[in-house]
Amino acid sequence: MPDPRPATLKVVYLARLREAFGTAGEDWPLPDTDAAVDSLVDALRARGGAWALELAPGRAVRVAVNHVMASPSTIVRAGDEVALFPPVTGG
Amino acid sequence: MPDPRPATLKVVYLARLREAFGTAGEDWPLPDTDAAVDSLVDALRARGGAWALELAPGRAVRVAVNHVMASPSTIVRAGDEVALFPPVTGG
Amino acid sequence: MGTSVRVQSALFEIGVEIDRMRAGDARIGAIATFIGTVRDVNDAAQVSALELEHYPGMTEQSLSDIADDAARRWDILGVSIVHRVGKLLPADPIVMVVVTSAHRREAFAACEFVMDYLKTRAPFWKKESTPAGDRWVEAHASDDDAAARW
Amino acid sequence: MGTSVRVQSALFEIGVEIDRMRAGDARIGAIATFIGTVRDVNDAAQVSALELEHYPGMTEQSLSDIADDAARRWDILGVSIVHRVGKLLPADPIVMVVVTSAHRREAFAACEFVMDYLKTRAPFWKKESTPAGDRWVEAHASDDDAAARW
Repeated sequence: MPDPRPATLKVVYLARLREAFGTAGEDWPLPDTDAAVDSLVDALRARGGAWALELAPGRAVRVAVNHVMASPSTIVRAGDEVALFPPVTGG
Repeated sequence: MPDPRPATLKVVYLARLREAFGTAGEDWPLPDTDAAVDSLVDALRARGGAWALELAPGRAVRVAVNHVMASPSTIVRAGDEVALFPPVTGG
Repeated sequence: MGTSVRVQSALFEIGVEIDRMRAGDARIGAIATFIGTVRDVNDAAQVSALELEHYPGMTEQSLSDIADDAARRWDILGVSIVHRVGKLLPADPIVMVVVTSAHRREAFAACEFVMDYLKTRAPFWKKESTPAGDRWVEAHASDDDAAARW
Repeated sequence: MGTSVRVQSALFEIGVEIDRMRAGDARIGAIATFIGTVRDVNDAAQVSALELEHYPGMTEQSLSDIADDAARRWDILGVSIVHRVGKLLPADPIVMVVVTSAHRREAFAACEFVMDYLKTRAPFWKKESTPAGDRWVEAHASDDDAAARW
């Protein structure tokens, strides 16, 4: 029996990205197949405006999936929490 | 006019040497000429007993003249404070 | 090996943090500590305040991983990391790392390792208030170089 | 550059010593601290107490020279050294070094340098009480190697 819940990611934006996008996060509908981090970032960038600017190729953006640092090829699945943020500057 | 005061060094013994020699120090008459640290140590060693043992060649003994680390060839002069002690173990 | 990590907005008491790690443990011969504080100048601008943001959950996990990593690499007895978030002023303490061990070499190395890793891997972001307005602090390549040493 | 050295039998307050070096100075971004404490085991024997002897006058001068040397070698803002003498018990603090600077790399390096030099050059001697009686602690070649790095 197919899972009746919608197949979504929880996307989280932090620091400069949160301010630039004007939101701390959103639910993101997943395509039928498993998707990779880079296809999510491509889709967000395609929104244009602050999205195109902040996620432009060459801008340093870090991605964590379920609180673990991820690479462009990391697979994301329904229910995952995917966070996008700039390089860290703590300490 | 020659200095009427006796030409002596103040010799100081510290830590293990103070205990082995049974004294914290003594006045040491200088010969007429300037003497070096090694001739003082030779003369002390010649006393035998604990002096011969603690100052035996090969035993690590440090010497400071007027609170500055000295070498065997450092010249000592009347009024100098010459300290003999084992390698330091602070901190 | 005791590891402890905390993220908090409240000021921490430096002496209390160190005493908590010592706790009368006479196996300890060496305690290396690092405290990072807010400077009033950064990248050629006056800084009047700092806002520190973190990623709840991931930040604590990241600090725990760094502390555990230090404990695997060196023969140490304890690691504690306290990092503040929220609004801070010049001279305020931001972060404190305490490492206890039998000998000083391991304590120093593990403490410096924790700071280098924290600077490049722990999810914290600083926003500075300057005369030209607020700005997000940029990451430094020198911090990446420092972390790559280990 | 503020340097401060003290030799005392009294216990020092760790938090107070660090706060004294910070003193609201917002040029400081990094504070590296080392505290050495009495271990209850040394060279395979139980240690129930330690007696620390120094050479009044030369010891203070030696610590001052080491602090000044650190300040010449690194771009730092302050160095303080407090070293205890007299009878100490396991877990008691023996020595504390605090280095303040704008950046962490310099603070860590200068703090470790001060400890390495202090261990091999500052006139202090330790006598341990063990089940087999009292004994003077022997110097370690590893401390000479550590000091020779700088």
